[in-house]
Amino acid sequence: MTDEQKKEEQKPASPEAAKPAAVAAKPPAKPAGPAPEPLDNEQVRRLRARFAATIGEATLDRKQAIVVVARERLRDICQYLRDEEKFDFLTDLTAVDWYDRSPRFHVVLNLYSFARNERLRLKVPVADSCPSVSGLWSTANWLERECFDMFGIVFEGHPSLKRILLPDEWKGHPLRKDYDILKQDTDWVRENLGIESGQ
Amino acid sequence: MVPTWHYLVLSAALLTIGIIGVLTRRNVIIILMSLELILNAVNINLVAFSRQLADVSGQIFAIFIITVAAAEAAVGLGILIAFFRNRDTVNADEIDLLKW
Amino acid sequence: MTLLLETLKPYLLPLIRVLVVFLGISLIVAYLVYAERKILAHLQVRLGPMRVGPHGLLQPIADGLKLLLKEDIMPAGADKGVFLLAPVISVIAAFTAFSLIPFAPNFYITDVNVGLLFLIGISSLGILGIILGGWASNSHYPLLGALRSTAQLVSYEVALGFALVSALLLAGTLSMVAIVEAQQRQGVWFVFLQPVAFFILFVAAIAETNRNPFDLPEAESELVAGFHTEYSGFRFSLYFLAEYAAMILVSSIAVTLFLGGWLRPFARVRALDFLDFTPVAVLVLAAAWCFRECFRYPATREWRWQRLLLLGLGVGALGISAGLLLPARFLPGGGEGLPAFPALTAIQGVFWFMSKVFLFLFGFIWFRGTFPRYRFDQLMSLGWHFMIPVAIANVIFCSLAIVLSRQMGWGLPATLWLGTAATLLVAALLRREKA
Amino acid sequence: MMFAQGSFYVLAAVAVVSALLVITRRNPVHSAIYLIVTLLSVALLYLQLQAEFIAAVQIILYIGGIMVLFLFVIMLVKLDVALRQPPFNQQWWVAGAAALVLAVELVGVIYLGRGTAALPQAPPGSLQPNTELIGRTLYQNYMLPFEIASLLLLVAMVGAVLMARRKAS
Amino acid sequence: MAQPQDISTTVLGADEIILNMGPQHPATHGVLRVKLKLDGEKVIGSECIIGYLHRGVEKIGENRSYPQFAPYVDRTDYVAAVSNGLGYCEAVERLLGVEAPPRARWVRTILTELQRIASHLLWLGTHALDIGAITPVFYTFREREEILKIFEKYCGARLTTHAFRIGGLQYETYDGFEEDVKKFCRDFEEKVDEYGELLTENRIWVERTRNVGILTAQDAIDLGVTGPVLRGSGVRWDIRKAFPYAAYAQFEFDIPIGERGDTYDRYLVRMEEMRQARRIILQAVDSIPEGPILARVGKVIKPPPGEVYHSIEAPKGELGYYIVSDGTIQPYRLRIRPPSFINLEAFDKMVRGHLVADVVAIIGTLDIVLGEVDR
Repeated sequence: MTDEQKKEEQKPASPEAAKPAAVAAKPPAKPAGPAPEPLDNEQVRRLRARFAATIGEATLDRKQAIVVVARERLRDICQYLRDEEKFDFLTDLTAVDWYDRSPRFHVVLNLYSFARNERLRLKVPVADSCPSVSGLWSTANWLERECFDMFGIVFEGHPSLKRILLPDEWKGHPLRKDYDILKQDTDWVRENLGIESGQ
Repeated sequence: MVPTWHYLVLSAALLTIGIIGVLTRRNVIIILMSLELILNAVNINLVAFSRQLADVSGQIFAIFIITVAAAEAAVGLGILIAFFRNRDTVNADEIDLLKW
Repeated sequence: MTLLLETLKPYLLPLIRVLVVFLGISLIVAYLVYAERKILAHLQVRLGPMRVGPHGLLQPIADGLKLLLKEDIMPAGADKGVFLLAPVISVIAAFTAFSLIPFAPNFYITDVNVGLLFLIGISSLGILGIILGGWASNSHYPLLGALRSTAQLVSYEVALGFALVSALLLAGTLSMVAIVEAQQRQGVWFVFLQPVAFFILFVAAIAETNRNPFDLPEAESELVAGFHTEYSGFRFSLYFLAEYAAMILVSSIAVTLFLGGWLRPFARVRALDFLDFTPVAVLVLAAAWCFRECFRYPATREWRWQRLLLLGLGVGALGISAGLLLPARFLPGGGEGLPAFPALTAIQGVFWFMSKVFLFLFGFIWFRGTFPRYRFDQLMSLGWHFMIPVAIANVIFCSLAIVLSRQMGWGLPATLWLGTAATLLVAALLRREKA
Repeated sequence: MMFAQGSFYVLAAVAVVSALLVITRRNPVHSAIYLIVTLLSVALLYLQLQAEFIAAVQIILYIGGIMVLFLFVIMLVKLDVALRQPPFNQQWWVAGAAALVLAVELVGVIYLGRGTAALPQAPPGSLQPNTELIGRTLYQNYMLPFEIASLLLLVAMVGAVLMARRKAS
Repeated sequence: MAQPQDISTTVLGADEIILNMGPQHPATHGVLRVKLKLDGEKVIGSECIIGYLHRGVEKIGENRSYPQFAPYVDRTDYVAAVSNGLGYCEAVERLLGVEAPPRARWVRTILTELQRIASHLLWLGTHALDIGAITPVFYTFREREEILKIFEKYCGARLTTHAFRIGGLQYETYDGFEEDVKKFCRDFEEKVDEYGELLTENRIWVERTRNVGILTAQDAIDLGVTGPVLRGSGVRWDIRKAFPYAAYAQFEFDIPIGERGDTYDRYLVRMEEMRQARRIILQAVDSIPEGPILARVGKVIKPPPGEVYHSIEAPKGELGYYIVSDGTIQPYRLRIRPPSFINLEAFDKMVRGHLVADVVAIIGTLDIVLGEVDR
């Protein structure tokens, strides 16, 4: 790993150019601003060949590769990406709440490959539960806990899925779009003070 | 000058108290402490007679007894720790297995 | 009335000595804290206490008052009796030991023929205060601190004991006064004959007083405050007092055994006799500093008492130095059989003794400002795998050297240095083995 | 003389009372503290008997060493359970009776041996200088026992370490 | 691979105790609470309990316009506010598809590297303090003070600077900025060596940090640690080289790495990073181009729909911003990838089998800031 890494570093760093897809993408003129465009490179083709329909749409947004994958085979896809495509580093795992869509959430995994100096973003549309990748990357452990804490997404197969930033007795999941910031307070006030609202 | 037999009485008292402690207490630590009382009682005798007879041998033996006491405390407490680890108790009447 | 005076007379002088020693030690402890804060501050590019009194000179008094007035908190579930008793044990142990320290040839509380043994014994009582205080607090941090402390003190006491034995081999007595007299007789401080033992004593002394780099029992970044985490107010100040008194105590022991106690440097060189007047010179200099500082404060109302304090200190210092120079013939009772300046001679011992002690204490503070802290297992390993073997080797080689010099008629210093060289060889081997 | 007499009785009383407290306290830490008091007063009695060396050894070894070891062990073992159980075992009355018999016997022996009290007391200062005398006797007359004692300590040390050490895990 | 987290439910053996460290503890750098399961003094399990400083920064982000949110990021890693601001501004710029003008990027680089030095100085002082050396903290604060003075002169704030704006800089550099920075760099060279003299060769320091909290390269990648912690484990990876941002592509600097991945290596890595930061600053300050300092971003910042992940090499590691825009003036979702949070996850792995004293050394070597861990 380290040797590969050194080699990687010694060549002059221009990683945007190193990205296979980046050559084509020059952001359009300013007033319009950057916009997502479809992505179709070797890697995506390999993924599609292997996992067929579970690989959804692949896009390039602001020169960043995004692949939508189905939750059913997430773990297999991650395993494949980690072991064979060398995306060995899970940079980040989070979620986005599209509360008017179905399925409601996107779980977003940000992968990085040291060997290729490349990032790849996986988006997993989920309703309320998602397979855990903490068996593949230890770092997912806390990230998934945080995600559960903030969005209420249950990660199946997580060793100890409990709240991490908020206290255990917290009600609701604050980063959901329909979370009322005053709800917990008001409930408490109603229950303990017997009045309608403390505000 | 305090007569020697006063020291003997004191020594006898400490010895008896020590023996009562060894025989009646359940806690091994306190039993070991009572043993120290007994050894001290002996030492008082030795040193008192050493003074009366103007012979330093008594004090020498007191030193040996203190040595023995140190050895006894170390081994005793070592056994106690090992025992506590295995049985989670320090009560003498619960030490009723010859092996575990 | 006269009868009462007559019966009290034999007790009067010892009583005054006891009072002087204990009050003096308390005062030194208070100002040792001040000195530590000042020295550390200057090592760390800051000023230290500056607010209370000129240059913060009254800070210790303010600190003392603050500690006394603070609430005395006892944790729930603490063993009340033991909790109250523990700091008292520490203080008593630390202070009682001073009764055996000879500050000057004619100024000590008592001298017994097993003085050194008693010193070790009494100071080892201080451990009880720590371990009981840690246990009685009914809390994890103090308990761990107490356990660490006990293990540390017991371990380093062994090395300390062997280092003391090395000095005893040379002195041939356990009496503290006689040990200093032996150094006077032999014309050399034992540190020059037993450097290894002195070094071991120094390190062990730091460990015994829980000072950096061996301050694990109270490592504030790990165990908050170690055994006295749960103590507050007056009881905390008792521990504090005991700790600093213990520092002075071990320094005193080291000075007595290795640095010639009350003897001035080169006590046998007549040409340096003018050094006898150093105490006076120091006092005069201090007075001069006070006067200078006094006039540097602006003559406004708010600084008035500061100026007065400095002025008073200066005048006091001058007065004392004048008193010291009072020739014997003006004293009541005439000058027969007394040295030329009796008061000066009496104070000299204390002066040299305390100067050496302060040198030691400065080392303590300096170390604290410099070193990181050892980890517990490293501390133990240093103690058992290095200090104790070296100390034992030192005792063996030095007793061999003494026997050799007696049997063969070789010069004592030379043979001892040979022994020291052998000890150093052992030490080097031990280090190599570890690395 | 008065002072010497008085201090003996005070110290003896302190020793006996705190010895009684040693065997009656429920909490071993309290027992240990009272044992320390007993040991200290016995050490002071040694001083009175002109055995300064033994007194110093008593303080250093017994109080500074053995008792600290005791306290250390008390802190290592959890005592919460033991504190709630009855402190005395069931055959305490048998033991008490036996001890009473022993006490009577001891008093009898001392009474019978009262003749020794008539033996001449050695003059004060006959055992001085104490440390030197002990050193000489110990290393000349009692060399072999001394070495055996050091061997005993070694064996005890090895044994204690072996006992207290955890099984290699 | 994942360790069992919950240590409170496991049965305690005869010699085992649970020690609770924090949230009020001098060495947990804020309000970290660590539950340690101890066997004697040996740590056989740990659980970090965090969230005491949680302020819902990400939620706030969804309810503020893009420029309004910028001051909030200063308050995540509050000892490296400039770096946070750089990451956020660049992420939004990338979302907008604009680039800051060269002069702005040069000044940003200088200030960010100064901030890296300040952050590392704070780390060094407190780390040494935790291990028992009480003096270095005063020396490092002396130098940190100089950096904060430069910040104060530049933007009026010392800690939560809010130094950058989306699209570039709000303020032109003040007169004498270059001289101040150069003077600092000139003085700083020997100051770093001075810290080194106090610690690098100090036997006790080496003994306390060598072989403590070892993290192999494999584990480091698995645990997702970044920054000096990753480099200390021997992975030569730095976002400044991998995905250059600001003006880093223009400057020469080395990426120090460690060999064994222990606390001492991480110490050496950070020390060398301070020297390299000085090197970057010196290059940058000599070549600041003239020109505008703010790109044209419009009065109302309204990025087109889409999303971006942009990360920078903050002093603590990879600080990433994942922003999803729905075309309004507020982010639809704003995620901060906090390096401290993810580095702290490695704590359990690093601490097992060590002694209590090493716990503080390991917390120190992770260089966490609870404001960022908890957000």
